Amino acid sequence: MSKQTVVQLDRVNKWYGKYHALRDIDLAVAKGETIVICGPSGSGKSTLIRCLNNLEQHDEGGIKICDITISENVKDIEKIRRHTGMVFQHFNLFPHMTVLDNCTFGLRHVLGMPVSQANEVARDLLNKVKIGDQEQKYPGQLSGGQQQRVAIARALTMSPDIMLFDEPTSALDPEMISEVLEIMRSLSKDGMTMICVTHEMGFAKEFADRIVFMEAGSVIEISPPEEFFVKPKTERAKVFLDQILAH
Amino acid sequence: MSKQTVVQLDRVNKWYGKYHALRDIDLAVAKGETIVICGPSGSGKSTLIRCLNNLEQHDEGGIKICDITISENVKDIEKIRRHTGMVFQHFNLFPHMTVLDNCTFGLRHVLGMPVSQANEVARDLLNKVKIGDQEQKYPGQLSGGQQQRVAIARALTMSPDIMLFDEPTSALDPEMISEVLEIMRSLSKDGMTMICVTHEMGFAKEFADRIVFMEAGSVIEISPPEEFFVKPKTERAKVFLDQILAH
Amino acid sequence: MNDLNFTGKPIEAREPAASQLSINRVVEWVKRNLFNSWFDSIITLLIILLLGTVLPKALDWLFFSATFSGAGRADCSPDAACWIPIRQYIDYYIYGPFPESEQWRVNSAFAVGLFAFPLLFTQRIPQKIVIGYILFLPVLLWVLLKGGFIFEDISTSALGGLTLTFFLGIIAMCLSLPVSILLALGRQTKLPILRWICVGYIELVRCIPVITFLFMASLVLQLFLPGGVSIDVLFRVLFVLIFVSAVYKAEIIRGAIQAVPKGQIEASYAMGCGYWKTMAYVVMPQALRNSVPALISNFIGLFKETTLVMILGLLEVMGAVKATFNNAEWLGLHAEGPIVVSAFFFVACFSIAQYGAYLERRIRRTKH
Amino acid sequence: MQSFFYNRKVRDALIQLIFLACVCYGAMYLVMNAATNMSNAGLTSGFDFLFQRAGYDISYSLVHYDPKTSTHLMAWVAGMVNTLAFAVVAILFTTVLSLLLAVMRLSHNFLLSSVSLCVVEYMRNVPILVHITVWYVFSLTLPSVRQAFNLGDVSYLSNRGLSLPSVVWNYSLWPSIVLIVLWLGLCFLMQKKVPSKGRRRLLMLFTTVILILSASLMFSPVVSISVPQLVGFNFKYGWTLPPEFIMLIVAVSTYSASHGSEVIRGSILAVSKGQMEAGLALGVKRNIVMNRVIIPQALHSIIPPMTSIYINVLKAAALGSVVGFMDIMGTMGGSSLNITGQAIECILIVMVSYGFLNLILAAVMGRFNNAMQLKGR
Amino acid sequence: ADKLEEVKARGVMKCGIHPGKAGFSTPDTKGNWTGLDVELCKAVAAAVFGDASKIEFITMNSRNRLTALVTDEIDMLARSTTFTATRDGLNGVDVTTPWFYDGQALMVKKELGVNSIEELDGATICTYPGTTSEKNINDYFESRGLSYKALIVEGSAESTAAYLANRCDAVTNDASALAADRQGMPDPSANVILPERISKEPLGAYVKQGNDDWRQVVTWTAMALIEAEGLGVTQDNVDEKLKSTKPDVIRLLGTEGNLGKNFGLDNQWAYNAIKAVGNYGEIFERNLGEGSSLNFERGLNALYTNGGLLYAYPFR
Ligand SMILES: Nc1ncnc2c1ncn2[C@@H]1O[C@H](COP(=O)(O)OP(=O)(O)OP(=O)(O)O)[C@@H](O)[C@H]1O
Ligand SMILES: Nc1ncnc2c1ncn2[C@@H]1O[C@H](COP(=O)(O)OP(=O)(O)OP(=O)(O)O)[C@@H](O)[C@H]1O
Ligand SMILES: [Mg+2]
Ligand SMILES: [Mg+2]
Repeated sequence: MSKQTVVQLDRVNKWYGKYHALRDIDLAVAKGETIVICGPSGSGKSTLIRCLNNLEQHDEGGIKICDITISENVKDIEKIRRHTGMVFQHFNLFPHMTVLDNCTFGLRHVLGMPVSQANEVARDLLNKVKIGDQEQKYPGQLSGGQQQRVAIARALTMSPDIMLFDEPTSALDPEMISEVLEIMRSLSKDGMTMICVTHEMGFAKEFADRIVFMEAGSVIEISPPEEFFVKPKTERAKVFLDQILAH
Repeated sequence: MSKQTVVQLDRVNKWYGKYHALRDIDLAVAKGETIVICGPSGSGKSTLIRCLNNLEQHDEGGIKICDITISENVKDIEKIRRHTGMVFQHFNLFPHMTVLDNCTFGLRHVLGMPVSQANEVARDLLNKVKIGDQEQKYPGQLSGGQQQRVAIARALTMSPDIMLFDEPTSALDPEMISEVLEIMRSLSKDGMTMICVTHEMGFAKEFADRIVFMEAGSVIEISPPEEFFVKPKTERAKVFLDQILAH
Repeated sequence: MNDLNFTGKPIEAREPAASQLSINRVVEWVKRNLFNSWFDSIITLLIILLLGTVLPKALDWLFFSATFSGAGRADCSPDAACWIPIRQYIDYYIYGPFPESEQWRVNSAFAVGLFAFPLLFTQRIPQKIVIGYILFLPVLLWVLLKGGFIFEDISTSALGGLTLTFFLGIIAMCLSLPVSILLALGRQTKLPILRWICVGYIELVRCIPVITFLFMASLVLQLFLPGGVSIDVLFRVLFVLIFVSAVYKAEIIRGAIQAVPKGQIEASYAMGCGYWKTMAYVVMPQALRNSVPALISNFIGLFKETTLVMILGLLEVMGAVKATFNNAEWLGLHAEGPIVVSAFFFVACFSIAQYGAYLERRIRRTKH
Repeated sequence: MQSFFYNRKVRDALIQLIFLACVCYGAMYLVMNAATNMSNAGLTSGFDFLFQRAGYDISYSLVHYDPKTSTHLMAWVAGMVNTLAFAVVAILFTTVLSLLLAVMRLSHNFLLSSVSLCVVEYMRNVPILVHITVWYVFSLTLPSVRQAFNLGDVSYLSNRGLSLPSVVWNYSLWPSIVLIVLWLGLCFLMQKKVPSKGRRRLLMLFTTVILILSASLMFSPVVSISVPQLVGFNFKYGWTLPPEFIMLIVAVSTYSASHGSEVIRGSILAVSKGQMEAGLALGVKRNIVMNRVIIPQALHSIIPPMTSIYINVLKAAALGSVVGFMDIMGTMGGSSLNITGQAIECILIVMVSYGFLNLILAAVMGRFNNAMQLKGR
Repeated sequence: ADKLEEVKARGVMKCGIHPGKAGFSTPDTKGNWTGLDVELCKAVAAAVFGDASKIEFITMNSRNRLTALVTDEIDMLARSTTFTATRDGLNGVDVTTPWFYDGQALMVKKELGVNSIEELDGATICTYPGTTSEKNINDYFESRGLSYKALIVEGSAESTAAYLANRCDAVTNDASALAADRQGMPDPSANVILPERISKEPLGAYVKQGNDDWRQVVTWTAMALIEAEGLGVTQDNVDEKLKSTKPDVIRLLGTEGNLGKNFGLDNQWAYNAIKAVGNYGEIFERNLGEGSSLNFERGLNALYTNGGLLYAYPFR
């Protein structure tokens, strides 16, 4: 890989109490790549992605994001979080703020941007996710798909280098999934570095540069989609794919 | 339709306050038919299916199940509920009872069957849904797929004439959907009258006798699957199919 | 756990590397938890200063200089606590004027009542048995403390001190439970008149201080009964405690009923079960189990509330303590009584509360 | 015919009718009993006694009450006003203390959170009646009048209470009207000119303070301040809060705050973890997320449980008579009852008074709650 | 039926007492009640049943004590309740005979140098709610054109504490209660009970109105104990006195005549009462006088022959 590496994991391990949740994870992501992480439930996908911006602390090994190593240093972690944007399964919009305020929250409180300027930035992004006309509504007044799009816009306001998605569509009704995937597609096309945990194999097939398959806390396969879907290297991945594509 | 009609809806209307949730629904289901109801979110699918066993009361029109007309009469409604079995999206197993007790609940408390006899009936059905070995576990100890199979077995214990399914697979992980669909297939093959709300178009294609497409509280299309999937009569159904089959 | 990687390489699960205790870690802990910022440091120092000045004095007064044994007032030291009367009267505080030869009955009543707590703990025992025990408990306590059947009948005025507190607390708790279930169901029913009567009752009782009800019971309740019928003051007080605390329990149980997913009720209806069967077999077992922690803290409230009967002249534990300090010999000791009473209630209620919190944690754990 | 009784509506109606009939019959029965019993015992009922001379003193009253002339009705009024004054102050303190204890408890400072834990656990596990007694005994250890703590020469704290300087209004209508008109005008102007809600509030507060200050300077004879001074046995002038009042407030508000702080802490912890994570993931500092995201959301779920705590505070006023604070229970339900012997009437009045006050309180909190609800939920 | 029949049929007498008043009713370490009021109850029980233990003590607060009589919760009330015309006339209860002559007084600190109530203009005075003392103090100050500030505290312990801490300048109560309280103070001699008695406080037992037989029993039992003191009959010598030849004594003890029968009791009723608790003088000494730590003077409560007010009607 000739391109600049923006995420670098080096033998990362993590325990919950005695439970070994991540086992010797090695992974390097280049700028502009789209990575899809998949695997059975409980295999540690969420844990991995949350370690990347230190929402969970890993116990062993090194994680380097945009040349900053994750450590105990609070300043470093704040920096890393500014370099990454995260979208959650359950949106986690702030229910007591309007859509616009949700999107300007980071700008105002991290970058100390004046309100008018922040509003401008936010409106731009809201238009990009096709929701510009809803800016004065509260999250509770929007559908799930709309909320998730706002969440993406909110993450984008901080102009992150890397976007992390943790099952962004799994809490959505089937019809709304496509509108969120639409946005993710366009992000991917624009060259954003993306790491997505998702079960949407259609999206993975089309846009992933590489697919990371996890099982019981380990990464057991990393392949480009052409290879992964046609002839997965491991038996486990095959079983998984069969099941997930069966219906 | 030469066969006996077991479900008969005649200009059924329902309002939630001012909101018109069901509009002039006409529908007749013959014995042994498998009907799939689909349509966008909020179109009234659940409302319709819940009116069939009076979990919701309709406001206008007539509903007749196995020759009993739904009315205010408490005894009639109890009879109708004994003729129908219902499977819910969120399983709704009783968490404080074992799997076996869940299945004997209706037998014991509605039919007043002695425990040993009820257990026998329940074991039979649990074996049929391939879960006979779990009978002493509590629902919380089972996976979602297993729970849904128990829920189906529970509904079958009352030997209903008609099975109602309200999105039985949509709360399941992708891996578990297939095992539940498997059971539904075998039921359908055995000649059970089934009315299913589901987004599983694979199942619909293969097993539905007719597909009912709903939109904003009205039934706008009833066609056999061959026709529905190939050239739907309405534009709305087409858009819906496009979206749902896209990813 | 040793999973086999399908490529053939085994996936080893390891234990986290053990970290050992060291001076460094202690220093780090102190730094992080006490002197995190300058503001933190100031607060830490202020608290240390405060505790440093107050604690030694208080301990000295309470224990080190205090008089624990002696024959009478003359042995007390004037500027420290005097615990002699407490020691002299301890039996009275516990048993009240209960006849001495029958005190084993009080002891077994305590044992029987306290046994209800571990019963809530075990999950093995079917709920039917637990509920049966709780409903049977008042009868048992009644027979033990008040008499009847095989035991000699004891006058209600012989109940006092801790025995009375316990008697009132446990019986009111157990008997208000069924009342509160009916109230909670009444408040949720679709039948409007029934609902409004229940709502009205609940809201009204919540708005009015218990002691006015107690006064009502003690002063005017008799007037509302047919002539010649008179009810013992103890039962009237019990009656008030039951019907007042049922209101608070009803709110707890209503919450727990609402927390039972609606789907549970629908599933039961769909199978052809009626309202009462659904409530009895599906909703209530779940609601009651989940409301145990809240009911325990309600019990603590009720237990504390029994002190109010003192205002009516009934000598529960606080009243008993007060009465003894009116004895000519001990007149003028003001602080010891309240201290002993608060220590007693603190120990009792705190342990029950911890137990309730533990049960709550366990319920939450099993839910996930 | 049978199907008639199986009809859902018929059944519902029948059940309700039977229930209603039972309730009415029960009520009638009790009232009839009371009537016969009272006539047998030669007791008279009625509320005439309210207009008779009360003939007892009330230790602390905010309204004018003179034992020589005042009636029982007046005693009730004095009790009501005392109850109200107590409730307002105690509710205020309860709120502040609850917040303080909750924040302390959530602090990362180990000592601070342990202190809060100990205080809260002690407070809530001991009956309120004991607290009241303990605090009362404690208040008596304060120095006597002559050795009173001097708080900056304007206030004094002794076992006779807290003496504060008071503001004496020499009522004059015109300045007040001018002030109100000015204020209303300003509000109206600001409503139009200043768009941001937060800034508008701040401006409003600011101008109000300025207005009041300038008004009190301009019309200086309207307002004067009276400072307490030691004369004879007692402090004169100013405004003296008796220790019964203060200690009842302290006891009740610390007791309630121990419950309140658990409510607040609980609702802060109940805000989903995802909210904090979402804030952190944006790179925002933890305490900003706490103040801007978590606490505002917690406030939404605090109000209903806080309402019942407030109601309990108000009800606790009835315990004041134990230490000599005369609220309605002390005046109407205590001395008046004893002197007139009209037990049913007096207790009824007390119950209705508390019910009335609490229903108002609940209604106000209900409106507040509605205003605070999240949109679209 | 009359209360007397009812009590006899029940086999136990219910007596309402104070929940804690030094010298009058306090529990001992075993929970048995002792005190001047308590012994009156015991005497009545002994007179009725011949057994002083057939009694049940029920503690009463000042608000519900009279109601309890009216509603038959108790048979007699011996709770230091003042005899007043209002109570006797209105509330459905009857007075019996005074058992303890008291008077409301005020206690102040010696250091104040106050010698008379007249000097207390403007003072704060501690009192109890729902008692006659609350109204008395008001009437007394009002009639003299003096002003005062009342501090009404429910419990006597709290009230004493308030006084000790100078929360109030004076505390008012029945003189006996004041004396008892003073006894419990760290330095009793630093306090003086002012000489004026602002009210007459004859304390004694109440019974429910309209039960004349019962009222007679309670009244005459109390008188019998007073008479016994006058006749020198004591708990110890009462058995000997049965053989006495003095007509007063044998009539009292029931060896001669039909006094008991006329009251509906056993003829030995007075004997039983004296045997159970002793005569008035003994009771007084035991609970209030030198036998207790209170050390009261007999004062008004001496026999009329010794300059007091105690005067039993003749037992003829
Ligand atoms: N806070 C925690 N404490 C203890 N164990 C945890 C915690 N969070 C996760 N785990 C465990 O770690 C394992 C990996 O969890 P993770 O959430 O990363 O799985 P996942 O692959 O994201 O699964 P899913 O597809 O269900 O979201 C699971 O077995 C889970 O039970
Ligand atoms: N109890 C209710 N009160 C008011 N409106 C309701 C209620 N239940 C459903 N609705 C409304 O009725 C409409 C139809 O609801 P229904 O649940 O039948 O839709 P659905 O087709 O099952 O949708 P989904 O696919 O999301 O389950 C929706 O707009 C819904 O908001
Ligand atoms: Mg996950
Ligand atoms: Mg639905």
